Amino acid sequence: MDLSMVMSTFFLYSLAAMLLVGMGIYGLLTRRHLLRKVMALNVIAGGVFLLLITTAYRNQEHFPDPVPQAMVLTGIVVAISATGFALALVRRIHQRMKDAKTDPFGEKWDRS
Amino acid sequence: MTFWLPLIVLFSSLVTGLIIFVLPEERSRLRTALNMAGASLKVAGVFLMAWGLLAHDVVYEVRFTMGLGFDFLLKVDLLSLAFVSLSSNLWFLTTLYAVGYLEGSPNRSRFFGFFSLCVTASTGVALAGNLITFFIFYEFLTLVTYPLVVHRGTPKALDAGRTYLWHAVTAGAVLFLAVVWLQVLSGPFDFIPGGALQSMEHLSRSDLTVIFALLIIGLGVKSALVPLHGWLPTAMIAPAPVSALLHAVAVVKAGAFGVMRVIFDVYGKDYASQLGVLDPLALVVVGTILFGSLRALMQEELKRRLAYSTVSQVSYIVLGAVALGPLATVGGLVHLVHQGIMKITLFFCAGILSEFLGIHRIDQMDGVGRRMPVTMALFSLAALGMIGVPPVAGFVSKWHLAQGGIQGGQEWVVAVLVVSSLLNAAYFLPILHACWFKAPAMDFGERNRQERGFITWREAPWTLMLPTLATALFSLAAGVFAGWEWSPLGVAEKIAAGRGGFP
Amino acid sequence: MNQMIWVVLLPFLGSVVCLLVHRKLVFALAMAASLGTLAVAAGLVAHVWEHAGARVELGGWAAPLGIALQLDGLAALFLLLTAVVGVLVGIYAGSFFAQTSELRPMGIHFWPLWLLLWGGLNGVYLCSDAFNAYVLLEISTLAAVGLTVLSGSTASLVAGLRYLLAAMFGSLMYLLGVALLYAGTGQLDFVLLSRSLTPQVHVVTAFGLMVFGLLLKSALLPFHFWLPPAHASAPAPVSAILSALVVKASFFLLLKIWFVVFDSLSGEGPGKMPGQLLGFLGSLAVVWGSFQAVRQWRLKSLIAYSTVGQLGYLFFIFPVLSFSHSPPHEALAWGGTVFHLFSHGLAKASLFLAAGCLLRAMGTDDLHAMRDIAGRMPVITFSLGVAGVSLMGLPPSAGFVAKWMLLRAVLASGQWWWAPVIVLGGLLTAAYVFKILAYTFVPSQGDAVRLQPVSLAMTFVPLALAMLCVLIGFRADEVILLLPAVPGCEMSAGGGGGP
Amino acid sequence: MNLTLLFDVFLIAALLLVSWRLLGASDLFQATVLFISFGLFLSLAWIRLQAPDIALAEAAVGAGLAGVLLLGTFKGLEPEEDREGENLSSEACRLDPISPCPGRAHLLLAFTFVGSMTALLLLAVLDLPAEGDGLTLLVFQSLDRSGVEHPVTAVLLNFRFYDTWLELGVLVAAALSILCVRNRLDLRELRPSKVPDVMLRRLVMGLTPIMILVVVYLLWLGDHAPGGAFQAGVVLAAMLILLWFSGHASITSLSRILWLFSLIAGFAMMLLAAVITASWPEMRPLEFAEEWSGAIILAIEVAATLSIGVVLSSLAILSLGAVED
Amino acid sequence: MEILSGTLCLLGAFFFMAGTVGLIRFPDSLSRIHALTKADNLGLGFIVLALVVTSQSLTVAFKLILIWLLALVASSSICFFLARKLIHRG
Repeated sequence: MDLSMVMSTFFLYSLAAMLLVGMGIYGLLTRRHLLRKVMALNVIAGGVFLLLITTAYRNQEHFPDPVPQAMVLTGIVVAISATGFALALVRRIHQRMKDAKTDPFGEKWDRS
Repeated sequence: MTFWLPLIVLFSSLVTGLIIFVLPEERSRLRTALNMAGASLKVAGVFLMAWGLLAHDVVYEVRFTMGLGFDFLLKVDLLSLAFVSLSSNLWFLTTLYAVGYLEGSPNRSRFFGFFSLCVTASTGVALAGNLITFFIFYEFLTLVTYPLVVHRGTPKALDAGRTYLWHAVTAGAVLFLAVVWLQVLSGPFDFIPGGALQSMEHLSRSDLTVIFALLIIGLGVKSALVPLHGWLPTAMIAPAPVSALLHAVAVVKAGAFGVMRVIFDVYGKDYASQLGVLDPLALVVVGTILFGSLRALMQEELKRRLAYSTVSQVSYIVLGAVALGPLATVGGLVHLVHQGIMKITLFFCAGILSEFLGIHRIDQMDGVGRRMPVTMALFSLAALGMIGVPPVAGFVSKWHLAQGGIQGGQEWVVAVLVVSSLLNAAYFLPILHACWFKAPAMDFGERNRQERGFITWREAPWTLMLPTLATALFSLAAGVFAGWEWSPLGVAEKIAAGRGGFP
Repeated sequence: MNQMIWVVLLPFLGSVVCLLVHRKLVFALAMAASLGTLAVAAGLVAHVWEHAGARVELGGWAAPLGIALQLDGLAALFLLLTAVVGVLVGIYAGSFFAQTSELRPMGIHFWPLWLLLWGGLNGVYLCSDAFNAYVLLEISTLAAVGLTVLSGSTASLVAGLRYLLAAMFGSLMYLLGVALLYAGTGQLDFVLLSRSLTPQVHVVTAFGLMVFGLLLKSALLPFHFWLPPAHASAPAPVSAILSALVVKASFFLLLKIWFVVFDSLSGEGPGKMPGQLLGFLGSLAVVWGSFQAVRQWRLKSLIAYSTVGQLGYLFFIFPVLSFSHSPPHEALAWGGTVFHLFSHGLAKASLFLAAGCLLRAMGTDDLHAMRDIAGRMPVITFSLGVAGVSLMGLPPSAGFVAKWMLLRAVLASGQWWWAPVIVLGGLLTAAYVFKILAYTFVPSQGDAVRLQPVSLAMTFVPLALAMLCVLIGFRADEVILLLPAVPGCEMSAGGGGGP
Repeated sequence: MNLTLLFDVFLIAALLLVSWRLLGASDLFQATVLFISFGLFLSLAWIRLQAPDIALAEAAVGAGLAGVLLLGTFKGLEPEEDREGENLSSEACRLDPISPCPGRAHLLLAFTFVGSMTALLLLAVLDLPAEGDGLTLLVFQSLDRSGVEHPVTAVLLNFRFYDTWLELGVLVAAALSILCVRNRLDLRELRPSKVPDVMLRRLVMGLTPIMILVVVYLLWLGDHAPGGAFQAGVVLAAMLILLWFSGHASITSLSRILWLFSLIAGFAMMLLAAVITASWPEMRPLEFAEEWSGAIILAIEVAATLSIGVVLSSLAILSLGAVED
Repeated sequence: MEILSGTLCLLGAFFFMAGTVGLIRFPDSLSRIHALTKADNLGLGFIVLALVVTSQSLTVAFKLILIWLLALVASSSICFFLARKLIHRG
């Protein structure tokens, strides 16, 4: 695998990572259903991790750099725990809405 | 000993105040005893300091560095001595008066707690050795007087409190900006009788003028200069002892005292006149004097009329500071004391009338002289003093102010004095005439006796009468014995000696 | 210098033990852990007092590979503030959660989460590694959101969720910045990063992203939408912790990044613009936050909006120091900011705890319903007053010293246009503090609502906090002596121990 | 040579397309399913970029568990009223229950802001140095002293031990917070919403021993090949969830104290290691002596696997269990 | 060996193609699942065979076979549950 090949994959994937992050942010800002927001956050996290792993992959001579991989592993666990907590909150809020039958904010809580 | 005395004087009322705060409501006897003890301790301390300073030239100073670039300084000089003796003596009398006045009303421990805190603040203002310590106690004064103004908790009291707050806190903010800016430009400095800034030539004149303007605006609100006096009349809602001590002595005088400190001890009178800042201030002062008297003329309520008369009277003091003649400085300084004594007598009498006869408006006062001859006699004495009739103290200060004006070649000072005296007469004499020579419109006696439920000699109880009597006698003695070395006039001459202006 | 790690170990140990131990022992053990952390924090402050900073490589691995803990003046001060407020809030929480039966189970969940949060905060103050800071921020955020939703009311759930989403988004932006930095330089340690950074495009972008993420987490104006509902709907001790401590951790990191890592960047020409932007946003926050606070009628949302306002003051250090690192006003700017942190932390905690007492006594914290509080609950009114005084910056308090130093720094550095904002902010603060105090004076005509009894600890902890605020105002010199060991001045002079 | 390039282009196109559809999808259920496929594509990318550990973790956690959680939460949000598509017309939707709905102007503003931000990011990435080996050399030099052969495990459990410990702290914080929201500190009475049938029970009975074997294998593998605590923990979590689904005794049958202890086992073990090393006289905190580090790391990995498995399965069971209070 | 594994891979790919085509074309969901599981299992089998052929050591080959068996069990049981659910819902 000559150098130019490695170079292009590095740029290819990191550009893709940045596009993922951009899409995730757009989804986070404009989507209004909270479940969608959680998914958008995970997409952004995916993008950031892709950038980290691509930098790890960059030095082809020997083994890819383990430090970013360790960072990504930690990042994944952090992301899943935050997502789990967020989803539990969404479910609890919705449960509270259903009981209360009324919507504290004056209209149906989650349109879709 | 020199280190502890100022602290004792300052903290005597603070400690009693804090203890009173915690006292439960019904322990009125203990509360009165505490009040009296604190007041007498403070008066004794002041006399000791006066004796030490005047007789033995002992320097009382407490210095304590607070942090980056400024230190907390308490320093006793002649000017602060005059003001602290005035406020401590009057506080002693007003506490006695307040104990009688508030008999049986709710929340008294809270009232007396803030009352003594307020006196601590005014003592601190008097004893401050540099601009920053002055500012600290100036702001503390705003803080502790607010609860007294809103003591009754009625919606009107809350509104009055809000206007008072807006004026006072804005003034505090402006003053804070000016003090910091001055500190940045000139570095830390203390009050020096001849003026601290003279020695610093490198400062740009334009900055100093702007800072002077900001300082005067900041202090002007408390000394009720015309555009900024709005809070004083509305604050008359407060109970009589509050309006007596605060708006006649503590708060208003702190403002005037501050103006004098700035002009004499920060800028120095000559440097200020070189800067050309004194003339616009003179204009404002004259406006205040005339405007205050005119508005007093138009007032129907007794206490509001007295309030507007305070507005104009305080400007006499500032007039003294502004007029070039050295005698005017003496006149201003001595008026600081005289006005305090006379005005407090008027407020005491107004308090007695409103509390015992339910009289608030002037047209209800017909024939009151027959009902309460002694109170009205004292009221008339003080009123005559305010107008400037010779034997009472008022005449002495107005005389010196006029002398100073002529000496400094400023004839308009004499003209202003004459016109304002006439106006004073115009709004005081009808009251005197009505209460002595007119037939009583409403029958005072019966309604109040049952209501108050105690059989008294036709006058108010002694706790109210004694302080009124004392202050009235003070104002008479200050006028008659003006020549005596330690009279307010004597002390004023000594203060003025070091404050420039003497050719 | 091994004690440094203990300041993180002890709270975690406390939280683990509190989770497992029987209900009765929880409070005692938690207080033991809190007092232990306070002792260690005091020891660290004493250590910094003698010889400036200290640095420990964890696990024995040198900096680029392993993670190091960095202790300097600023970190010691933050540790002390967190420890003092933490212990006092702990005492308050002990009796707050013991009042009614439905509050008691909340008490059991409060302690493990709070100690976890405390350990995270202490970790942030000591951290000197970019990725480590990310993980610490995450653990603090999750524990903080967990505490916010402790009461389980719908309002707190919604506010907690919005807080969590905003905080997660902020952390991810921060992580993206760290990733870019690592890709560019291959370093993660703050000190090593500060030495190898040159103003390229990706470094500037990383700087922008990290600052954006931390601004989102420390609720500066445009990103403050999550703070007021979260702090207002949380139980009193929790909102005291959130307002006084949690928001400050991301601000501390912002200081570290701005003045240590990107020191070279923020200095010359183009570096001025972000400083001015932050200053402008700070002044907007001061004015808008305080204005909103004046318009609130519920006590806790009023105090929450006041947090948004007061945080604005902290951001004046960036424009002032971004012009020049010339000595005259640098020490003043650092002093002013640190003092404002202390006074806001203590005063805000005292206000929230006093509000908690009022809520407990009156059943509602609506200002209209206040009836003769000054008469019947003098101690709480007094602590409300003193804390308000410190917030306003009126004399005898630490707030006054803070405003004094900040104003002098601003004027001395020639950027006079921040001065009117500081003074105007003080005025608006006075408006809403006196709004609270005015309503405590309203006498209770006939309809005196019967006040619930409030336990002793709950009345005297806010008073203690308020008194501390005033005390620090007097003892300014010691705190200022600690400041030369602040990263800004000392770090740029050669960094800590280095690898 | 351009074959791998072709594969890369296809993979990236797939990733971007899936994420675009995921965020733009009208139907929530469709979005959830797309999210699971997004996780799988992402783990495919990790394999392509030679990060097998991450691929394992991503497939199990990112796609598997996140998918289960999302489906569980989605199932709880009254699926039937969700049928009609989400139309972007301004009055029908709201950005946030409190803040106003994203009108045209809002969308435009968001688009310009995000567009400029992405452009800036792309520029920054292009400016990155194409060549740079980061800390690889350092890791390999001190790999032999770390007591473990596999570099990622060495970095995770020795060089940056502090990070991993805090990360387990994050897991514990999340678990505690969720339990506080339910206001009860145990899972005993959480039953699966549907009654399990015989077929599922028999299947799970057969699968369990194999899964335990896989867990132990992954754990042991961690020392010298891609594997380790996280991957084993997640497989353990999957097993526990399956057991719970099929009605067998799973973590819901644990006593409160035992369950709580297993929840914080990993975090507590690392805390213990930190306390011991910190109070050790001459050693710096978290520094493991040469000969002991291998054994210590293995012990910590076992505890970490246990606690990750229990925490993640509790997360899933909480969101899938019938909410009864 | 190369050609053999190449052809086997192609065969596998072909079966996957068949599965996906079945998925798209068939009318109702029941037949779709049927097609999908059948074709994909077979396709996977061929891919695994191709890998076994190229793998050097026996253990790797054995692991691959194990993976294939597990995949078989999983997909068939899922197909079974899905089908039952569909029939119930009718």
